[in-house]
Amino acid sequence: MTNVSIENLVKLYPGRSVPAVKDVSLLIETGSLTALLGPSACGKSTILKMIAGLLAPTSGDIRFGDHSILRLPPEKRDAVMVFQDHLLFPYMTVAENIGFGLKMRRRPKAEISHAVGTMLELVKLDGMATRKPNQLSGGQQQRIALARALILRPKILLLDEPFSSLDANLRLEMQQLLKSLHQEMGMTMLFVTHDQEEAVALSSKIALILDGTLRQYADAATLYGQPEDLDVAKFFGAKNFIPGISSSGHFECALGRLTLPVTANSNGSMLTFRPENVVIGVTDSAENSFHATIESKKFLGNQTQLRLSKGGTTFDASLPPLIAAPLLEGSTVSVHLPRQSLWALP
Amino acid sequence: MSRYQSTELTIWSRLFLLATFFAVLLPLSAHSTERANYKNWDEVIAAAKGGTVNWFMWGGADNINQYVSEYIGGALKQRYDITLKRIGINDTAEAVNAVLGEKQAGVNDDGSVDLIWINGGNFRTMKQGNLLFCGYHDLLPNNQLVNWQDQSIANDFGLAVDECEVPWNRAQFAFAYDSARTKNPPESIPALIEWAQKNPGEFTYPAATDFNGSVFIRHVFYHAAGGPSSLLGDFDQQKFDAIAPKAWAILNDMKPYLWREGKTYPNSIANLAQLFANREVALYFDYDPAIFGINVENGIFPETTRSFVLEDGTIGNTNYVAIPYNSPNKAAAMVTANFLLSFDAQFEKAKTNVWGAAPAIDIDRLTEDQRNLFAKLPRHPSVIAPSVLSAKALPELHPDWISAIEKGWQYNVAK
Amino acid sequence: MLERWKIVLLLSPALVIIAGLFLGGLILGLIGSLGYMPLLGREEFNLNAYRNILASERFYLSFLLTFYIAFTSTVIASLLAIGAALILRRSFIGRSVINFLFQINLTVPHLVGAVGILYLFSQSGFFARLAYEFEIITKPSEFPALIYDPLAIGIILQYVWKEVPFIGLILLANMQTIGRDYEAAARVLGASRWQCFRHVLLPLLFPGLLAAAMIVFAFTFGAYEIPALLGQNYPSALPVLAYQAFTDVDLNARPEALAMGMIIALLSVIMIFGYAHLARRYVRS
Amino acid sequence: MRILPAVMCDLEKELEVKRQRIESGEGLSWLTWFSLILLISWLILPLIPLAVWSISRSWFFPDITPSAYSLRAWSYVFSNTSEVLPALGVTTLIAFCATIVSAVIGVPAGRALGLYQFRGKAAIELLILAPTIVPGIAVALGLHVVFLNIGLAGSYLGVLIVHLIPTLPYMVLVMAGVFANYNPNTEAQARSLGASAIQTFYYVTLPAILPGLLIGSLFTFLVSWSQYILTLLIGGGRVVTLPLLLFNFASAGRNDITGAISMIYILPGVVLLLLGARHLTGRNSAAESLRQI
Repeated sequence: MTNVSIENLVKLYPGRSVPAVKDVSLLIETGSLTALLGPSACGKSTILKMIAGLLAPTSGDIRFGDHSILRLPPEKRDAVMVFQDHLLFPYMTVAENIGFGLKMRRRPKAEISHAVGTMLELVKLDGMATRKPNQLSGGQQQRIALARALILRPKILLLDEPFSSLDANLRLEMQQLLKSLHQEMGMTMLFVTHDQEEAVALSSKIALILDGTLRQYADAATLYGQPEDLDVAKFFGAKNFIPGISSSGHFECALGRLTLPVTANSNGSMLTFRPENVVIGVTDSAENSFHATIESKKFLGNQTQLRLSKGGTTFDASLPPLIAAPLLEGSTVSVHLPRQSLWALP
Repeated sequence: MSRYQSTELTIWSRLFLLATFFAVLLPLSAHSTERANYKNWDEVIAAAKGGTVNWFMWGGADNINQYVSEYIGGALKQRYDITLKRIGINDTAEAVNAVLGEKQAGVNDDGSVDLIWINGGNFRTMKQGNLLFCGYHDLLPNNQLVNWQDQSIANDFGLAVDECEVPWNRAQFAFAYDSARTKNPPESIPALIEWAQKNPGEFTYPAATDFNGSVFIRHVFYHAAGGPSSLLGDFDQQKFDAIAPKAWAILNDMKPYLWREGKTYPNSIANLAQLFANREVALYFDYDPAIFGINVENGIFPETTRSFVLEDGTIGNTNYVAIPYNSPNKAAAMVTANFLLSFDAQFEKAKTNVWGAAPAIDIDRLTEDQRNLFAKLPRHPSVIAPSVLSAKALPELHPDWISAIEKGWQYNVAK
Repeated sequence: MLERWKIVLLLSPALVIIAGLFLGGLILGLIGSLGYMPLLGREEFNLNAYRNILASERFYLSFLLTFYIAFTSTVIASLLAIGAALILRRSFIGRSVINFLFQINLTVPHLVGAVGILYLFSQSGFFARLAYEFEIITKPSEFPALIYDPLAIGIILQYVWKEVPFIGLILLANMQTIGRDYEAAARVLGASRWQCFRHVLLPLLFPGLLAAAMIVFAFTFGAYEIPALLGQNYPSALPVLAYQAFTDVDLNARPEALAMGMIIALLSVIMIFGYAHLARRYVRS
Repeated sequence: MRILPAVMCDLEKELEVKRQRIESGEGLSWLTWFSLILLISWLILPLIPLAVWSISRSWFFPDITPSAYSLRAWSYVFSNTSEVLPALGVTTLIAFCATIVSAVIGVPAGRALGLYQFRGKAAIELLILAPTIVPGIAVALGLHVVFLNIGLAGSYLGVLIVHLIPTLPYMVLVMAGVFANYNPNTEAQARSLGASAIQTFYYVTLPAILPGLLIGSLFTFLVSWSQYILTLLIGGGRVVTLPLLLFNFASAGRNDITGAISMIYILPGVVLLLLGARHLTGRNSAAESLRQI
């Protein structure tokens, strides 16, 4: 098996001044399940299509192992794509759809039908072989699309928002299926999503693409806890941003001089921490503790959100509702920010 | 929406009511060829005033269209307050069929056709089908200009006219060639056969379904019969069987030397004109020699076009106008027919820049001044002199002969 | 219940017209073809007209010729239209102009096209003159017979000329609806360009192509004016034969004309059902 | 968070489609250009000799260009005798009326077929499709006697009515396609906002269906405009339309007059196409509507 590497990929659509993909480099390890995450219209699908050979890059290279595949037509690339709207051929049966790629490769009929049978079992659709796609539900259709691609055992499977048209429950089910298929088949997969939860739930590594640029390529925990910049932090739902200056393991700001974790950026100018990591009412630790006033309190169902202020700077904390119940608006509470929850942004 | 719906429904309920009516109301008696109800010409003119005449005629010649619409139409309007509507058709049979169809549908007094340019088989169909209005000749003042003693006028293709139609034009078959190209055109049927063999692909004739093609075939038939005299009168199967094989043999012998080796024939005389104009063939012929001059004037034929008749003579005929039995404007149609016979109309028609057609009236019955005018009319250099033509005139055959010859040609030569 | 009446109300004017005129015309034609003409005193039904035409060689030749013309024209026009649509769906400089030119003869009546073809392809037409100019031929008869010819090339040329844009536009619209996604999916699944066309685009276009081809076939099978103008005299196309029989001065020919009309209609009806059957086999989005 | 990306997704797709169009426009190969030019020339070519003939006086084989020019054909065509201008009027009037009647009848029918599912719909669609397949001559031969009988033969009204046989189905099918993509809830919305039924039709329904209606009308117009045999059969020569005159002169071999009439005959269609070109090539194109057929 070979790694898939993308090197300095640029895509400028004719008639546009701003490239859709700006100098993206990415190494996708063999057997990994990688997510290309980012808001819509930010160039993720473009990258996928360039790998699949449906679009030609303006510059840069795509390599499978040591070989550039740019000159290969789509059908020769061994990079198969599953599309958002599944694109099952409506005039073919389920079995014909799944066997399509093998038929194009002129494999013997017996081999095709055997492989199709196996795939149908794998995606739990045995018995549906002779149906037409329009007789199936959305989830079933997407499973066939998946099977149609998997049957070819490509070097890399590209999934373009494969589950975004499904409803929430079905999406979870499909994510589960994809994950188990990935584990069973050990195939390299790259999938595009705009849903960070999906990216987090599925993938071992996430590449965050914002405005056509690769902003951070890391595992989910890193992206949550240690974003590289403000945009990444905001994308992953960070709420609290306190300006200040970091110096020798500490951060000077309106909340006081806070101790940073050792891994933190040494020249940060913005402190961030997640509301759920704020500890209220426990004062036994002297480090990173202070008092703050509750400005407002909002019940959100599975949690209660507090808006706290200290010295004119406000920040959010969230608590389990039961614990937050006795806290009153306007009262002062002691606040502790555990060192490991802090992160300084440049 | 509902408004339109209701209109449509009215139309449809009417349609179906009438359809039912038509299905239930069974055969209406065939209409008789009634005699005119008018006592004298003044009554006719009075009845015609303000009327409209739908004249169905072949519409493919702009000069004839112009003569009819502008000259005849203008004069009728001015002199009799009659509106002439010229209705151009491709084939006279369409007009006959229209009257037939009306009779079939029971439209017996409000027909669409008031006048038809007609002769030959179409006249026979109408006369025998009682589709004509007859017996009004004595009412027409200009009828006296017609020489009814002339058998080629009193009989239309061998069938007695019987006051069922009025002559208005005469035509005689003639050949045309381009004198710049063809030096010695063949002036008899044997010469033509020989000429065709020497000039393969340069001669053809329209299929028998065409009026002019049919008349060429008749010339061959006359030749095979040694002249028309034995063919006149009613159809005789024995005579036909004796002559026909000779005629078919002549035509079949000629076939390999014809245009496209005789594998196909032009559909119409207009196609032959095209072939001649574009030098695909060297000879052209027409039942109306005036057309040669007209085509030269229109730039269709070269100016070096000249014409000739066959030594043994060529077939001539008279064109008539007839009034269908169900014409709603019989008086106006009679006035039109009468006007067509007038000196003015015949003289205008004879002018080479108008039509150049031969008169249907007897020139000798005109005044001396009028005779002189006719005598002084210039002749188009491409059109053979009327005197030569009339000297070589041959009679037409009875329509039964013609249809037998046409069918025989289809079966023995065309395939 | 209310909705049902609404539908009936909305549909009835169109149905009254179509059922009345169209079905009415067909039924009357059928009755006439069976020789029932009460006003002429014929009140019996018989199959004489059918017997007569089915016994005549001319009818069979006409039928075969007409079928051949319609079939050949439809196939050639469809193939060219597919090619044209494949090019025209791509974007290129000057596409809108080319598109306009492509559509222009949709508005040109058949008759005008027929005359134009006549002037181009007859043995003394424009191309024959060009051939003479380049000394390929020395006289018109050496130019191949393309008009009034036994193979009806002139007629087929005219139909192809007229129908390529018609089918082409239908295919273009279909392609627009289908989009390129299916083809992209097929390409990444390993289909070559040709396989992609053969196994994906063509089947997706098939219902539209079938419908368009059927309209064209039926039209060319039933058209009168083109074979009347460009056709040879024997055998003639079926509609020409029918019209000639209908306008024959012998009224006995009328039932035969109507019978030929019925045969033309019957073939069309067979085609409609064939189409409905074929179309049902394909999924229509 | 859930709704926004979905909307964005559509936007992205839309952008993507546009991009792809541009993307694939990296030009055509010379071979493709060549075949395209060949095809287009072939489509335009037959019209050229017609134009030249109309101003030629004599043009014999083997001349590539006429040896003499003249405007005689045009002066004949514009003269009173030729009746070309009245025929132009009659042809236009019949085509126009056929279009209006087809629209007034076809729009409701198209609405019923496009918006509702009901029993027997397939049969009704088949019935409406049938006249586009069954040649008019087969029907008109049968209608002829009845039309004669009720005085419709040879009348403008009769010709107009038979023209509905081929035109109405086109309109209904095009409108069925238009209504299949139409959301009738907008009408309910308009009514709830206080619009009367007529106001609703005028301000809501009509603007929504107008592009399709125009395309349907264009086709209907052209179908009637080109009609020869139905006019000849039912008009009986008394309803003189341009194709009848054209056929007369074409079969009589008068190429100059045929050319001039042809020029007049194709003009309105080309003008209509020019006016409608935007709709024809646009997103809701004619072809799009034709697809429904």
